[in-house]
Amino acid sequence: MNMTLLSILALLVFPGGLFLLGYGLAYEYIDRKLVARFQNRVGPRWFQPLADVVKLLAKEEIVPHGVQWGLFIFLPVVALAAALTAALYVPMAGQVPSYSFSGDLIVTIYLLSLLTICMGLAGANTIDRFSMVGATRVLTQLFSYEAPFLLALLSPAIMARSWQISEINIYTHNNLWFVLTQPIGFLVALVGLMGKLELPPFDAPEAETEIVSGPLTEYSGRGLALFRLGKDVELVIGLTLVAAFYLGGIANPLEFVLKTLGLLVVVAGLQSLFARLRIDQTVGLWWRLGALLGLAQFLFVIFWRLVLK
Amino acid sequence: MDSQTALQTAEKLLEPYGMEMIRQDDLRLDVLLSPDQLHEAVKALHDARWGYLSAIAGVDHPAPCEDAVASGGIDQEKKGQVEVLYVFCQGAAVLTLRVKVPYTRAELPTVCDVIPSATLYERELMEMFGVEIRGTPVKDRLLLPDEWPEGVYPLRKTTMIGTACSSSKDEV
Amino acid sequence: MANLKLDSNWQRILEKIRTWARVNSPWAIHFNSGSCNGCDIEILATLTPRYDVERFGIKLQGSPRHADVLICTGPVTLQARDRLIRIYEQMPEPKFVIAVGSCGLSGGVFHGCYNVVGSIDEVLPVNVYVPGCPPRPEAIIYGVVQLLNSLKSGVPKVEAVTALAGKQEA
Amino acid sequence: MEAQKSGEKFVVPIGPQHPALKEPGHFEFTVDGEIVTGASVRLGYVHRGIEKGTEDRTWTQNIYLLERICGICSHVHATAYVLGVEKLAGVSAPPRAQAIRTVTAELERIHSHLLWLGVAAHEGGFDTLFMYSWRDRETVMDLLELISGNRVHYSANVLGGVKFDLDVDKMDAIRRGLDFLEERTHHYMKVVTTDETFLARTRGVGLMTREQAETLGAVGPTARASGVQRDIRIDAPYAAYPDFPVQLITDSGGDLLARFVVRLKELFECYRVIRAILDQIPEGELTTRVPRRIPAGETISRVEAPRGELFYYIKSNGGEKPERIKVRTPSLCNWGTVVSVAVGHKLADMPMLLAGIDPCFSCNDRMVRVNRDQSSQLWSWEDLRQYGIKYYR
Repeated sequence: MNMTLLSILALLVFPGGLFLLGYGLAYEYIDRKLVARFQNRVGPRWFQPLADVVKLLAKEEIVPHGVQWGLFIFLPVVALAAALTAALYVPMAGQVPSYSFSGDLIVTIYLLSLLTICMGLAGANTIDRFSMVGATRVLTQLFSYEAPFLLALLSPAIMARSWQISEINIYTHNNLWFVLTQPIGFLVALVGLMGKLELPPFDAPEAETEIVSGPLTEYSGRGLALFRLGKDVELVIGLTLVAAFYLGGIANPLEFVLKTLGLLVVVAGLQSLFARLRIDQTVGLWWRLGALLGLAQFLFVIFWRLVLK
Repeated sequence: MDSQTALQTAEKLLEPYGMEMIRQDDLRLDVLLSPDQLHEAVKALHDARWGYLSAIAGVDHPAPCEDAVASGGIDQEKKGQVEVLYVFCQGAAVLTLRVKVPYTRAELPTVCDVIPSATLYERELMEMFGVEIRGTPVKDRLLLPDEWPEGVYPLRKTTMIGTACSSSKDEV
Repeated sequence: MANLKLDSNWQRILEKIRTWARVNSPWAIHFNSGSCNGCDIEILATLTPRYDVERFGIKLQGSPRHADVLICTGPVTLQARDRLIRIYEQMPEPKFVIAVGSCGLSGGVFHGCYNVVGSIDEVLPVNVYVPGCPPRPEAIIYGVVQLLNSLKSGVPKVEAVTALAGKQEA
Repeated sequence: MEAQKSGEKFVVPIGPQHPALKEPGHFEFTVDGEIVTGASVRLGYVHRGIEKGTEDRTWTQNIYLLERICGICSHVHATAYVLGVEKLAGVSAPPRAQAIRTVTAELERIHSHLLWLGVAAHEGGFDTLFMYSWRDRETVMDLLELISGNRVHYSANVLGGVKFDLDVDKMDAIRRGLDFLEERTHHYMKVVTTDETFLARTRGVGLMTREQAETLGAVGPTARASGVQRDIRIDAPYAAYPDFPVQLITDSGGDLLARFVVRLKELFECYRVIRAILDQIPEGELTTRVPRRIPAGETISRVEAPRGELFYYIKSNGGEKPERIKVRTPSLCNWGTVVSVAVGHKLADMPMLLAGIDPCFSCNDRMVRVNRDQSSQLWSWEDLRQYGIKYYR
């Protein structure tokens, strides 16, 4: 594949690297500001996430003993890389996705879960009890929300008769919004997104008052900055995916900004509404409610397609 | 039952054990006991469901100064006494069981078998006054730091550490 | 010669960015080394809507690895002393200490009690002292702002940290 | 988790170090298979040696030392001490001083309960309730600052009376503040009893039956939530409580939800009592003379702190300094009940039981040592909870 200047540009600057990182930071700011405003607080200034990341990069990197040095250093890098590559298949900023092939939906979801798996591995890598428990929680939560989230994204794919995100995007663009025809799917996808990003009420893995900060307890400086950036990027990609599938596709940048911002407001509202669920309650909620609803939605769509064909 | 009747029932209950009963004021009754009668008295109170154990307080009575000076103060360690107060409360009535224990043989039976939650008070007593509680379920330190020297009981008058004037760290 | 000059102003720019970032996102961790918790609830009050330190980027972190500023209260009881030092050692460079409350400064009311070391600066190098029993939330925020100003004017000398190392061995 | 022999205790105090009792705790359970055979608590992280300190200070200096045992209920410590010393000296403070002491005590109870509501919600991850309840708590902190000059440690008490007076506009400010707080408390009562995720964390958690609470000497709202009729303000009224009686608030639930409800109902009771006192506050002096040397003797002074019964034993040998002051804080009882109630339960129930009693959860040491016959594992709070979940799955 000839790495033309355009594709390098796409990878490094526009829909890929710098733009996405900046956009992720902006969304993290909006999210923190909204949650603070819901809690009647003033909330951070606009450049806060940028200042946090730059400060963390400038801090000393402590590698605790009893830890595989290589794994400790490279896991954050892999996590951020996975998140960034996932962005290439998603209609970022209203443009056509820079790379798309049939079946890239599955690859994107896999790449997003790779980030969470890296987080879990990072937790299990150290001997510190808190990160050990955080790691087990991250992975338990991963297995619990992965299936419903996948089902919720597959239903529109079936309606659009293709696994390619760009095609699904076009299909949803010129048909009725899926949020109206498949409301359950939208709900499960949105709540699944909150589980994937470990936002409250599903933030058991890094419950500050119980296990310090879960798998990231031992990380400081560069590693922590990369993980936080990975999380921000994952937030943006997640929102774009759900917006592309359920809110009638993304055709131009304005639509992209409006739809993802709307979803972000809803997510921030949900965040400040609920108490943190215990890990067994989250798993219970997901398997009993999430999976069943997702499955029902899935079967309904298949049945609809068979009848409609 | 109001406090007067409560105190009367307490007096009747402790009649066989108490060496001496003093009525401090209309709400407080003190009963002097010897160490070996303590356990039965507590058991009797507990079985009659008389109030609850509010606290176990230790009071140090070092040997009176004159004979301490006469004996050169070395065996002042020997002659002092620790008075242990078991305070039971029922509404406004307060019943105190007073037990005197000499430094030399400072040991008491535990009451944890009757009142399980007394374990914390007993541990604090052991640490602060050096009164050995026979049979208490947990013996290790409650309040003092791990590196605190053995045998130094802070609340005894004889140990003059960390007095307000000199916060001498080296003794610690 | 040229690259040296280049290096110097390149270094200066980098240093300015670093200081800007450190001044604008000081993450804090709170440790109570024996305080009566009057100061602790005032520190916590600074997070709540009326004072809300998140406006300045101050976030209370759980793990010492994530924190830059150690907000410490209490006259350092003997039991809490080695834990306090261990927490300080776990914090990555550049780290700072704010002693809050008159207990942390001089042992306060508990000066002379047998189980108390006295003041925090006998155990850690302290950058900012916030007197008061307890200091008002505004006073604590003012203390943090003073720390940030001292950062802006120049990173406090490094030997302050080595002083601790020296003390450790002694 | 493989059993690691990490003797190294990695103690990270998280969140508000909040020793409502004298010292934050550290729990150890001895286990025989699944059943907990013994539990013990290790305090001492905040132990400053106050009782020894009181023997080196004069009677007036001790007020300021004893007030700083606990920052949340500092006034109630001073009141217990001052009432005891006045009883010894055979003096009694004038009625107006007693009334002002009671008003400050009830205002402190409001601030302590709102604080606990916020911290308990924060423990359960419900930060919005934490932020809202602490925002409203600022109102009562302003009132306390208005009448006493300081938000925490108001040192209202002097031997023989009170330092400040309540004039008309201060009383109006208090009444306005209370109206706002009462309306907010109704809102919190609704939130605590209807919010689904909150109920999932509190209903049926840490159950303690009435007999257990009574015999084990549980005190304060934790006991009253199990139906125990025990409130010193009613059993042995002190200060101005005889003239302004308080109703006893109990709940039969015995679980964490019941404790939330009891504390919120107590808030309503505080508003009522304060308003009653402010309406008919007796006129008169603020202080009486108390001799420098307190006559020899000993007394016991019991007061109802926000967390339960606070016990003071004061002994004087006629000098300028007390011979012995024994302080037993309410949370020591609650820790005690947990230590004994834990025996017989399955290990998997431990986190819920401890959170249920909730004396001072956030200052608990996050470290539970489980000695399983010979291999002693050091589990963090969460490992225990994890173990519980796996056990019940």
